[in-house]
Amino acid sequence: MRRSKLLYVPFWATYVFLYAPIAVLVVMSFNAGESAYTYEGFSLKWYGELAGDDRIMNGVVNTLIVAVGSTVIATVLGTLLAVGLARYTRSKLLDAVSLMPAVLPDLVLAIGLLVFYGMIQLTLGLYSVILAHGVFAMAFVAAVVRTRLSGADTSLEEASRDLGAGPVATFMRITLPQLAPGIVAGALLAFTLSLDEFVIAFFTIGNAEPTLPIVIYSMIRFGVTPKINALAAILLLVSFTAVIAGQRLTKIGESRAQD
Amino acid sequence: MLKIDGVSRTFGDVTALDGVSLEIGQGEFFALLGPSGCGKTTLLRIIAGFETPDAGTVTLDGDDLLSLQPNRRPISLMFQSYALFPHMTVAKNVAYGLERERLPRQEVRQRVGEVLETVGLSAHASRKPAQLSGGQRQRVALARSIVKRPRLLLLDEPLSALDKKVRADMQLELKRLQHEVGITFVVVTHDQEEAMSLADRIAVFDNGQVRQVDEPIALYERPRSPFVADFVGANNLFPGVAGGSGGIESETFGELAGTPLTELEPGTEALLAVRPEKIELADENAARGLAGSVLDVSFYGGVSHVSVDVPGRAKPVLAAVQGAATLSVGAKVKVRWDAGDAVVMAAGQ
Amino acid sequence: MLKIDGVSRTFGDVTALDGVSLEIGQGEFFALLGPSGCGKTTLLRIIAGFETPDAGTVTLDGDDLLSLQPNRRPISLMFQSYALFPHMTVAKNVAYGLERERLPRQEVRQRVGEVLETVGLSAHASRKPAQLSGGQRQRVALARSIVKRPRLLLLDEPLSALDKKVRADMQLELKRLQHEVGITFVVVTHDQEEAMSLADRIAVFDNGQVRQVDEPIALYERPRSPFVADFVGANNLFPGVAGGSGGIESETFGELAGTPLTELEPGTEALLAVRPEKIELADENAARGLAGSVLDVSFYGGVSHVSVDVPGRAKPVLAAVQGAATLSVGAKVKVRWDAGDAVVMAAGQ
Amino acid sequence: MSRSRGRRLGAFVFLTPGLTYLVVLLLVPLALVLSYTVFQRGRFGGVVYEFTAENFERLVDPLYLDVVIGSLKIAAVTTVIALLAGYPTAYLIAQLPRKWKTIALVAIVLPFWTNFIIRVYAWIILLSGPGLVNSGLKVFGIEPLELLYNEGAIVAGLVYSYLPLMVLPLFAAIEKLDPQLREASANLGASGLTTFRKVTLPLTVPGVLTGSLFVFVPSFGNFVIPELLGGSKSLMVGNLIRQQFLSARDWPFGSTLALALIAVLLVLLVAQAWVARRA
Amino acid sequence: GGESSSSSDGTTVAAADQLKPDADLSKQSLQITVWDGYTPKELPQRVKEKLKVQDMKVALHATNEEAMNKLTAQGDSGVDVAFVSGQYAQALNAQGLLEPIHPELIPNLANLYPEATQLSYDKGNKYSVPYTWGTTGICYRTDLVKSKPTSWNDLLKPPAWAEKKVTMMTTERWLALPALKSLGYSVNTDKDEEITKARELLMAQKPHLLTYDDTTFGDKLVSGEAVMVEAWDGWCPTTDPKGNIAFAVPKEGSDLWVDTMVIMKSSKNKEAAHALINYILDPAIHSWAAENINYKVPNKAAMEKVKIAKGSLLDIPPARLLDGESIIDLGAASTKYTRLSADVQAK
Ligand SMILES: Nc1ncnc2c1ncn2[C@@H]1O[C@H](COP(=O)(O)OP(=O)(O)OP(=O)(O)O)[C@@H](O)[C@H]1O
Ligand SMILES: Nc1ncnc2c1ncn2[C@@H]1O[C@H](COP(=O)(O)OP(=O)(O)OP(=O)(O)O)[C@@H](O)[C@H]1O
Ligand SMILES: NCCCCNCCCN
Ligand SMILES: [Mg+2]
Ligand SMILES: [Mg+2]
Repeated sequence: MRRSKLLYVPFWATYVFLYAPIAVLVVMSFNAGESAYTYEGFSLKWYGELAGDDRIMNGVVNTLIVAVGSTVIATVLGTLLAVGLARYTRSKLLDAVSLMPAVLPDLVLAIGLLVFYGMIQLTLGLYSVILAHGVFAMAFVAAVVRTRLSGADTSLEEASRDLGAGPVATFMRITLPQLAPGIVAGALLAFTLSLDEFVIAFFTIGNAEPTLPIVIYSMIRFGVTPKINALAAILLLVSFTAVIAGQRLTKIGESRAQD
Repeated sequence: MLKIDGVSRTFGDVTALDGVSLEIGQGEFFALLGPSGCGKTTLLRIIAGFETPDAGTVTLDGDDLLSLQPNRRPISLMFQSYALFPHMTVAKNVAYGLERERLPRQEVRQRVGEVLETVGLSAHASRKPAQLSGGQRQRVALARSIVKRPRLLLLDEPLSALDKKVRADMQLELKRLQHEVGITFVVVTHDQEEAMSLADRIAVFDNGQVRQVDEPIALYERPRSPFVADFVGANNLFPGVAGGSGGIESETFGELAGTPLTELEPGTEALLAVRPEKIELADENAARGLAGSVLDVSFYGGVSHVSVDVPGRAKPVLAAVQGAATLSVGAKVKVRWDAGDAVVMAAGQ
Repeated sequence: MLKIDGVSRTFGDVTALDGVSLEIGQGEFFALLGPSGCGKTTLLRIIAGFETPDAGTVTLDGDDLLSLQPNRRPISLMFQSYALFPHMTVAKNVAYGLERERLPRQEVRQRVGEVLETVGLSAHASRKPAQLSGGQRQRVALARSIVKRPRLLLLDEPLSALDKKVRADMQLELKRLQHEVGITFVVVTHDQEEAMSLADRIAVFDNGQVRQVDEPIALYERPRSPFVADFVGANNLFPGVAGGSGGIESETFGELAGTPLTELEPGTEALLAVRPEKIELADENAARGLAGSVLDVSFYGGVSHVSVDVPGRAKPVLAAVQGAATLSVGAKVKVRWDAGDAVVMAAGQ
Repeated sequence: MSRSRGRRLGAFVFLTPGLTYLVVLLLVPLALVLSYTVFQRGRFGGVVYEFTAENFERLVDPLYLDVVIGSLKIAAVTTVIALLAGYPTAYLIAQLPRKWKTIALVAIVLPFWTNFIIRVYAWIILLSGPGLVNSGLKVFGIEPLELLYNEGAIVAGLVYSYLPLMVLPLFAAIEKLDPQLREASANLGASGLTTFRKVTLPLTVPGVLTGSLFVFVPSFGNFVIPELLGGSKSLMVGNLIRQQFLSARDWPFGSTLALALIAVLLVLLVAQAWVARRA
Repeated sequence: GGESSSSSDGTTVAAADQLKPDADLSKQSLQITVWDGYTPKELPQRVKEKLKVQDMKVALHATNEEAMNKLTAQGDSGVDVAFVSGQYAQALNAQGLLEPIHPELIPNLANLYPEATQLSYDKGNKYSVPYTWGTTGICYRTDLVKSKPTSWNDLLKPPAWAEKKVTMMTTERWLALPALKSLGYSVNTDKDEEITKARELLMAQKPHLLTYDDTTFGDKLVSGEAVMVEAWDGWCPTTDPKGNIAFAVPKEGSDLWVDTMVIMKSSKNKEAAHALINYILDPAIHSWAAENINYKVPNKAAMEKVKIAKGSLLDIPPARLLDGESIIDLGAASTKYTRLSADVQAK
C-alpha cells in the first residue's frame, strides 16, 4: 500500500538525531588540539594516549569481567526461572517479582544493594557488581526466554515423552534446543546491558578498580579531553564489527539450517 | 484389549468427558466421531498419559495404564497439531522415537527410509518442518507415530489437511498398516465420510458422552438416536408419534411410512429419518408423497442435491440424485420414499 | 461488467498470474477453482487494489479500476485469513464499513443486526474475534463484506472453515443475496463441489493460467483438457490413441468406447475419461468390460467407493455405487461403461 | 500420584535458584530501603532506629515535591517526544524490505553499544557555550545561546539516550500487525488516516505503553544526564536520591525519595496493565 | 583491631594497636583512596620498590562525600590509607574508624611546619597527617570581568556582566562558606538562624548561576563559559598559558582547609600504611604535590625544594594561611550543612 512521504521526515530525523552526535565524537577524536570543542587539524595522538592509559584499559578489562560474570549468572538462573514460571506455577506474584528488576529504576536497585551490602558488612568489589548486575540481567533473560516459551508448544514435550523419551532426555533434546534462540538473545541482552551499566556499578563497586563506565564518568567530571572521543570512536568501531560479524554468523547459521 | 471404563474429566466448569466406557479389540480400526469440542482429543490424551482422568480406569490387556509414565506406555499418539520438532529434519523427527529405543543406527536409518517412502516424503527427508506445506507436515507426524509400530496407535485428525487425492492414498496406507502389522488404531475425526470409509467400528461422541458404538453401515442405516441420525450424514427428520403400522403419525403430514429400529409403543413421541439418497422425487401428479416445490438444485459432481420446500416443514427436504439433476427451481414435485428406507426412532434422546 | 485483460504478476521468480483474461457479467456468481498456489488470491487482490499487476488491465463497467485507491473501489473483499479487527467486537467489525460511509447510526445498527441474524451470530455480537471459533470468525468476515452491498463482492475461500451443516446454510444465503440484491460474486475455492454447487460459471486455474471457463455441468461432463478432467471431480483416465469409432485404442485394453468432445484425427494421442459414478461393476462373466478384482470398498454414507484393480493399469479403477456396496474385497468383477458416458480428449494439454 | 510429585520436584529445581537470588538481592534490599523511610538518619549514612515521620514531611516540602513533580514533567515530555519521533520511525522500519529492516533496526540500537556516558558527553560538546552549535551560530553572527545546563538539555539527552527503547517495542508491535488488517480497512472504505486512527494505533497500544514505560522509567530515575547536561542546577529525583545517599549520607530521606519513585512507577505499571488488558 | 572507647575530650576514641616497627612489609599490601590526580601516577610503582610492599592499589574519589561513603557504608572498606579533608578526618575519628598515628613509625613528621601540627580539627596530628593545605576564594578571568572581585558578594550577587557566568561548589561546607563569610559569621557556626540567613542568600543566588561545579570550574574559566568561580586556590588555573586567570581571597575572609592522610582502623597493613605516610612526607615526594597540583604542602623541607614564583598561589606563607578559619567537624550539627546543601540544590 502507498504510504505518505511525510512519514519519512521523522524517520530520517531520528537517524540524524541518533548519529550526528556520534559523528561529532569521531571527528573530534582526530583533533590535533587540546580542546574538545575546536578542531585544530588531524592527529592520531589521542589514540596513542588512550592506549597508554592504564585506567581506561583496566576499566575495559573489569567491564568485561563483570559483564561475563553477570551474564553467566543471569543466563543460567534466568533460563531456569523462565521455564519454572512458564511450566510449574501460575502465580502472578512470582511473575511480577521476576520482571521487577527490569522495570525498576537502576538507582533504586543500586541504593537497595548499597544499603543491603552495608547491612551485612560486605567488603565491596567487582564481585558485588557482578551479583548486582545479575539481578536485572536475570530479569531480562527470563523475560526473553519466557516470550520464547509462551510461543513454544507444550505438545512438543508431550510428543517426546510419547515417543519414549524420559523427562531429562526431553528437556535436553527438545526443550533446550527450542529455547536456544531465546537464551542466546537473552544472554546477549544481559551482556550488552551490563557493559553499559553505570549507576549500579557506581554504587556497589566500593574501592575496587572501576569498570569503564565509571572511569568515563569520573574522567568527564574532571574535564573533557579528546581522549574520550578516541575511546568513543573505538567502542563504536568494535560495536560495528561485532554487529556485522553477528549478521554474517546468523546468515551462515540460517543457510546451514536450510540444508 | 484396550478397556476404558467410566472415564470422566472436567476442566473448570467444562465437562470434557462424562463417564466414557469403551472396549476396543486387538487389531481393530476404531474411530471416534463427534462435533468439535466434544472431548475426543481429551480421551486420546488420557490414553496417552498427558491428562489424568478425574474418575475411571484405562487398561491395556488388563494392565493399568494410568499408573505408567507417558514414555513407558506402548502407545503412539499422533497430535492434532502435529507437534513436529522444529529444530530437527524430517528424518530426525521420524527417527526420534526409534533412537529412544536404542536401536542400531543401521536399523533406524532403514526403518525411517521405509516409512518416508510410504508417506511419499523420501525427497523431503532432510528438510525442516517449516519448509513443508501443511499436508506434508501432517504426513511427517503420521510417519513419526507409525514408525514405532506401537501396540496401540492413536491418531488425532490424521488426514484433515490433505487434499482429496493424497488423502485417499493415506487412507489406503493406514488400512494396509492395520492389516500387515496388526496395530490397533484409534482415530479421531470430525469427518463422517472418513470415519465411515476407514473404521471397523465408530463411536459417536457428543458432549463428553458416547452416543452410539457401531459398525459404519449400521450407524448410517440404523442410528439409534436423533443426534446420531442427524450428525452422521445428511438426513431428513420428521417428528410425530409412533403409529401402528411401523411408521409415524405426523401432525402436519398424517401417516408417514417407516420401519422402527426398536419396538415402540404406539403413541410415544418418535422421529422418522430418511436419507437424501433414499428420497424419490416424483411427478407432482404422483399418487403418493408430500407435495412441494424445488427450492434449489446444486450440482456436486457425481450427485446433485435438490432442496424441496414442503409446506408445513421449516427446513426443506433434501434429496440426492445421481448425476446432473434435470429439475429446475420452482418445479412442483412430490417427495416420497419406501417404508424400508425410513427409520423410526424414539424422540428426545 | 468486470473485465480482466491480460493480467500478469510475478513475485521474484514465481509467476503467480500469467496473462489472465476473464469477463464476468453483472449479477453473475463466478467461481475461481484451482489447486493451492495457482494464483487465485493474487487475482482477487489485484481486483481489490492490494497488488499491482505487471501487465494487463482491469475495468469495471468500462472504468479503469487500477488507477483507483483501494478505498475508492466499489468492491468488497473477504480475506482468506478473515483479517478481522481483533480489538473490535463482532458488531463493530461489521459496522466498520458502514460507518466509513457516514450512514446514520440507526441505520448502521439495523443493518448490522440484520446481517448478523443472517449468518447466525446475533448472540455473539458483542464478543471479540478471539472468543470465536474458526467457523464463527469466517462468518463474521463474510458478514462484514456483504453488509456493504457492494457492486462486486470478492470472496476468498469463504466457507472453508465451516462444518457441513452450517456450510450448506451459508451457501443458500449467498445465493439468496445474489438473487435479491443483484451483487456480482467472484468466489475463490479449492473445493470443487462447492464451486459446482454455487457458481453460474467456473474458471479453472492452473499455474497462473485460466484452463477452462464454463458452467458447472459442462465443466464436469465435458472437460476440455486432462488437467480439468482430473482436477474437477474424481475420474478414471485411460491413455491411448483416437480410434475410428469415437472411442480410443488402448495399448493394453484394446478398443475402449467413448465420445470425443472435439473432432480428433484418428491416431492422435488421446485420453479417455470415465467418472466413477458412470462405471458399472458387472459380474465377472459379463460379456463386455475390463476384468479386475475388488481392492477396497469404502462406505461414504450415501455412496460407496469401490476400487478395482485392473491388471495392466497402475492405478485402480474407481467406481461409485449408491448405498452400501455388497461386494467384498477380492471379488472378481468386470468394469464397464456406456460409450456416451466416457469422454475422449486430446492428450498432453 | 507420581505426576504431581514430578511437578513439585520440577517447580523446586527450576524456581528455587532464581527466586532465592531475587529474594536476597532484590526483595530484601528493597524492603530495607522501604523500612528506612520511617527511621532517622545516622550521621555517616545508615540509620538510627528511632521512628520519625520527618522524612515524609520533608518529601512534601515544596522544595522537594517540586523536584519530584519537575522530574515527572521532564520524564513525561521526554516520553512524548520519544513517542512522536519513535512511532513514525518504527512504522517505516516495519514496512521496509526484510534486508533493510534488519539494518535499520540495528542502526537504532547501535548507539547503545557505545558507552552511555560518552553519548551524553557528545551532547556537552554540541551544546556547551563554546560547543559546536554555538560555533556554528557564531559563523552567522548569532550570539551564543545558553543551550546547556537547563531542562531542555536534559530532555535532549534523555530522548537521545532512550529513544531506541521506544522504537524497539513499537517496532515489535507494528511489525506483528497483520498488513491485511490495514488492507481490510481500506477495502471497507477507510482512508489512510482513518485506518491509522481506527486500526493501526489501537492495535499497537501495548507497544506504545511498553515503549513509554521503557523511556519513562530510566528518565524519571536518571541522575547522570541531569548532572552532566543540567549542571546539577536543574535537579531530578534521581539526583536527590544520589545526593542523599552519596553526599548528604541521609539514607532515610534518600529511601523516602526512592519510595516516591517506586510509587509513581507502580501507578504507571498498574495503569499500563489496565490499558493493555482493555486494548 | 583495638577496643574503641569514648574519651572526654573527644579527640581519640580508638585505642591504638600494637604495631611492630620491624614488621615484614613484604607480607603487606596497600590500598589507598585519593582524589584523582592528587598523587603521582607512578606512586604505586615507587612505593612497591622503595617499601617492598607486596602491592599497592589506588582507588579514586571525586569528593570528600564520596570518600566518606566508601569508608562508612560497608564493612571492611579494604582501604588502608585515605585522603580526606580535615573535618572529615575528625568525623571519621569520632566514629572510631581511624587508627591513631604512631609517630615513632613516621620520622618524617619532623619535616612539617610547626603550624601544621596544631590545626584545630586535630591538634597534634593524633589521627591524621596533613598532605596539602590552602584556602578558598574567587577565581576569575581578568580579561572578562569588568571589575576585580574583592568580596564574596561579587559571587553571591553577580553583577549583570557575570549573570549566569559564575559557579559555586556544592560540597556542603564550601557551599555555605561564601554566604557565611559575607554575613560575617563563622564557617563553623551551628546557629540555626545564621545558617538560615546563609541559606536564603544561596537560594537567591541560584538563578544567576551557570551551574554548580566542584571539579571542573577551572575548565569553565579557561573556556570562557564562566568568568568567576568559587575555587580552592590550587585548582584555580592561574598557570594557564594565556595568563588571564587570577585568584582572590575576598575581604570578608575565608577558610584554611587541609587535606589529610588517615589510617583506617580496619587496615590489616598498618605498618605499611605508616611507612607510606612517612614516604610521602619525604621532601622529594611531597614536593611533587606543590609542583604538579599547585597546592601548598605543609612540609617545610618540601616547600624549600620548590621554585616559587613571586605572587603565585604557592607564595603564601603558613602564617598567612592561618588567617583563614580552620573548618572543623561540628558533630551532630554538621547535618545542618548537608541539609543546607541538599535544599539549595533541590530548589
Ligand atoms: N486444558 C483445557 N482447559 C480447559 N478446557 C479444556 C482443556 N482441554 C480441553 N478443554 C475443553 O474440553 C472440551 C473437549 O475438548 P477436546 O479437545 O477433547 O475436544 P475435541 O473433541 O478434540 O474437539 P476438536 O474436534 O475441535 O479437536 C472442549 O470444550 C474444550 O474447550
Ligand atoms: N507476496 C508474495 N511474495 C512471493 N510469492 C507470492 C506472494 N504472494 C503469492 N505468492 C506466490 O504466488 C503464487 C500464487 O499465490 P496465491 O496466494 O495467489 O495462491 P492461491 O491460488 O490463492 O492459493 P491457495 O489456494 O493456497 O490460497 C504462490 O506460489 C505463492 O507462493
Ligand atoms: N585534585 C585534587 C582535588 C583536591 C580537592 N581537594 C579539595 C579539598 C577541599 N578541602
Ligand atoms: Mg481435538
Ligand atoms: Mg489463496
